[in-house]
Amino acid sequence: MNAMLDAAWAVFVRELRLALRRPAEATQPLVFYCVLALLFPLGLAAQDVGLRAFAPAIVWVSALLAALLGIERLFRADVDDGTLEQWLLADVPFPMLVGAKLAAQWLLIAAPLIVAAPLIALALNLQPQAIGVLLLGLLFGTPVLVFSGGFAAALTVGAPRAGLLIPILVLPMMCPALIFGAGAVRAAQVGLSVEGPLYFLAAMMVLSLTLLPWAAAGALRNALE
Amino acid sequence: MWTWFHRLASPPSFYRFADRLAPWLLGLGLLLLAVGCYGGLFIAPADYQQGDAFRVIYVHVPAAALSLFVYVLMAVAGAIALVWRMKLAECAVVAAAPIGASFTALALVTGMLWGKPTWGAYWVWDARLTSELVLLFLYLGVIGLNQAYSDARTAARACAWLALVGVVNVPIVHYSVQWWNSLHQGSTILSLEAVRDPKISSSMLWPLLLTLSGSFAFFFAVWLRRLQNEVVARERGANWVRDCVLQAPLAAVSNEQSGMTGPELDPSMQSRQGRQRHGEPRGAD
Amino acid sequence: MSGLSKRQKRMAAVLVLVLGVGGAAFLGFTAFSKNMMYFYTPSDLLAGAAKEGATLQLGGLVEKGSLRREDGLKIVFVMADCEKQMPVRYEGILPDLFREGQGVVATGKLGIDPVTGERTFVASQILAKHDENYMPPQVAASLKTADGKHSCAPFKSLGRPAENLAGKPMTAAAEAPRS
Amino acid sequence: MANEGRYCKSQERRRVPHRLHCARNFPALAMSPLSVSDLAVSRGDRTVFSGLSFRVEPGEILHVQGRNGAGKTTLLETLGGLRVQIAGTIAGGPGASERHWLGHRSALNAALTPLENLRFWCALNGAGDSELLPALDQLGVKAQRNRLCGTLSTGQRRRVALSRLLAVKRPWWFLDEPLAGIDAAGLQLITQLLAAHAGEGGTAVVTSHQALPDSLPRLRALALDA
Repeated sequence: MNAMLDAAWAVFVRELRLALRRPAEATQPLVFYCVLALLFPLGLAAQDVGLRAFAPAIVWVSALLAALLGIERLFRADVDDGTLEQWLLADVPFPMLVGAKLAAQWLLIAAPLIVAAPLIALALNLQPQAIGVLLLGLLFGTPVLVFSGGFAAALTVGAPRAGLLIPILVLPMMCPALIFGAGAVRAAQVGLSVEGPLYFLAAMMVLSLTLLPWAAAGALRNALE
Repeated sequence: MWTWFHRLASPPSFYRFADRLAPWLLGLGLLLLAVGCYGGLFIAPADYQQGDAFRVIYVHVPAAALSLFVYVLMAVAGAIALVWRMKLAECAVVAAAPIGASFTALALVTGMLWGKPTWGAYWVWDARLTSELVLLFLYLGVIGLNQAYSDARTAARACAWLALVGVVNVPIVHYSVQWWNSLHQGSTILSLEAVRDPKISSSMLWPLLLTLSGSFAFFFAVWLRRLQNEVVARERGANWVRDCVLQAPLAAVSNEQSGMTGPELDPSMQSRQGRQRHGEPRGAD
Repeated sequence: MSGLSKRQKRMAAVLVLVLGVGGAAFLGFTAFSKNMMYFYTPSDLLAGAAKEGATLQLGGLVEKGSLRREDGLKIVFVMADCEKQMPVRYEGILPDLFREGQGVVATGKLGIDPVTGERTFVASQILAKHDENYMPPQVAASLKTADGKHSCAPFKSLGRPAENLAGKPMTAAAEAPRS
Repeated sequence: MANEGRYCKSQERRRVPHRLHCARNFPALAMSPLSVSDLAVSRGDRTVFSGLSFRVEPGEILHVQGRNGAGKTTLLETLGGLRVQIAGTIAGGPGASERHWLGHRSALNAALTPLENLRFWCALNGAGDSELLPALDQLGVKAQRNRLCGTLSTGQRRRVALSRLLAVKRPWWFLDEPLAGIDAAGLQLITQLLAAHAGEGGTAVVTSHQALPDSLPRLRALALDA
């Protein structure tokens, strides 16, 4: 058991190390997210009241697109240099290694988005009482975004030109997260109950964390064959 | 029984089986659809609430039922393909996707045409409509994924994974009208309660059952034909494809031109050459 | 090497799957018992589920005899969900199916009626919600009670679990048609 | 389908008796012969070979030969466990912790140093990394251990990848084109490695376009094209 956890930890640490080697690339999603979200107020009239109504959707759509940025390349380097062959042949369950890699990606891509979200929310005039719900929703929803993006990346890793395909593949998996994540914030804005959407997001998160590493591992194995 | 299934799973016997079954299914399906549509449009009475607008039901309900059924079918075939590595099941997944997508699109379009006169809006973002739209995107994903790969087998198995993951959406579509307050109505015929206690007058029900069963027969006919094409494309190097599919045109061509592989050749030679000629060119390993 | 046999690994995998799917199902069904609705019911609004001024959807039946047409396209009616009632004010085009006794879903805000001073739902859009029952008019006429109300089963309040109401028509409502 | 394949002939090329009584470093359990019977493998829908049968005895070095596209890599991937055959059986093969797989790609991330790459690999396999430095030293790439792999030459990367064979002792080696990009000195080195491995009772299956030196003990060739 320990050897399995050690192996998963090694995968996790390797991802972080690789991100540190290329800091510019690693911070791209965060920069993209901030720029995208802050473009909306620029496009609206100053102090437009509509901004506040759109804020939940803006934050969530920006997070979604940021999570998709570069997800296509997630497994490509490891497939091309033969690393994934070694993962497959190691005496450790392959889905666990894939899960560890995706978990590291969550920390690298999504965690900064959550940290930056309150600032973005303030810039979008979101009411303070809704910010907590926004963060909680992002906490539950971003693993869904990252893991389903990873699954789509695994599905297309053997296909040469899959860049345009990825949004279609992940849309069905990501749009429930968007609906309930933004829905919870909207409910909080007008004082409605936020429990339902948050519970649903949590359910989606648990389901994604459980099933998608298996599915992604299967898709990768298929692409390698 | 089991051996029968086993035999059927081999591409040549499946091909011959489908060849015999598909025309009958197609004829039956078209007949049922024609009678059902006539009954629905001309014989069934108008609804007490919706008047003639309710007649969309005779297209909308079969399309919606098939959109869910086909996806479940794809997921089951996908699971079989992944677990037992059965080529026919791989073909079944890819062959079903465009048909399922068509039915889903049909359900969405007829639903919109129905929604305007009854609800007062073409589209609302309620749970049923949204999840059905998601289903359409899942189908499009499978189709796109299948075309993204140059190798048919890898493509089909990737599609099988996507079908398996996406099947989570099917119960959400079906139960959305129960789980959430939605503008969409509840199930008229596809629920246990409705079987115990029919929610539709029998004079309106029988055409619906006819178009429903006709749509299923039509789907199976088209699916079998698509499966045949898929199987032949995948097996194009094999002997049986030469023998039972390509024989006539190929024999004609080869006799006219340069007299290549004719039927007069030694059978073992023929198989070897057939494979090399029709198989993909050997690439690098 | 990892200290687990193949069998143990498989057991562990199944355990993780069962825990994950079970946990997700539990969370999902908890979510369904909370507020996850496309629309609210009059009971929800009167129980204080939403603040005044928040845009939301309100669903219910148009109470028989409550529809009053004012000048132009303005109408006033009462929306009911078998338990509570809520006055609704609307100006605009109505769907063909809109009539007394019909299920409707209105989008709008909770506010104060300028004329009567009551708490009123001011709708900006009204959609008709028909139920899953289909029958010819003569059958419907023979089944309907004098009141002519429809089932309020599709209008589930937050406070009440859905199964209590499923298929249970209001006392004065039409029985489900038997054909 | 399967019965129309090409039967592959394996031919004994050379038998070296003088190493037969050497010390066996690997446990007896791992040393059962690998026997392949009636194997058929496809890539996608193309059956690469079928009806392939052969045996690999402990202590042997099997040189898989064949023209481009004959299925050398495919066979090696199947034996190594990366690919599932469509027909036939492979009996007595190694478990996951008894084999080394060295694909034609070196499994080295260009943004990491050789040491980082190999340490990760050791952790992945639950192995200690104490033998890493001696292994790199023996393959002559110790000096490059802290340079990024992206800056190494093809031959250097190949040497780094090969050092895995020494860093963790395993009885079965599956090497895909280990000589690609290797200079004359490297060829000598790999020959020595293989000889030492076979001498300890280990087994190796090697694909290579180039001929392996005749000096290797118990070298046998398997020609994939009929």
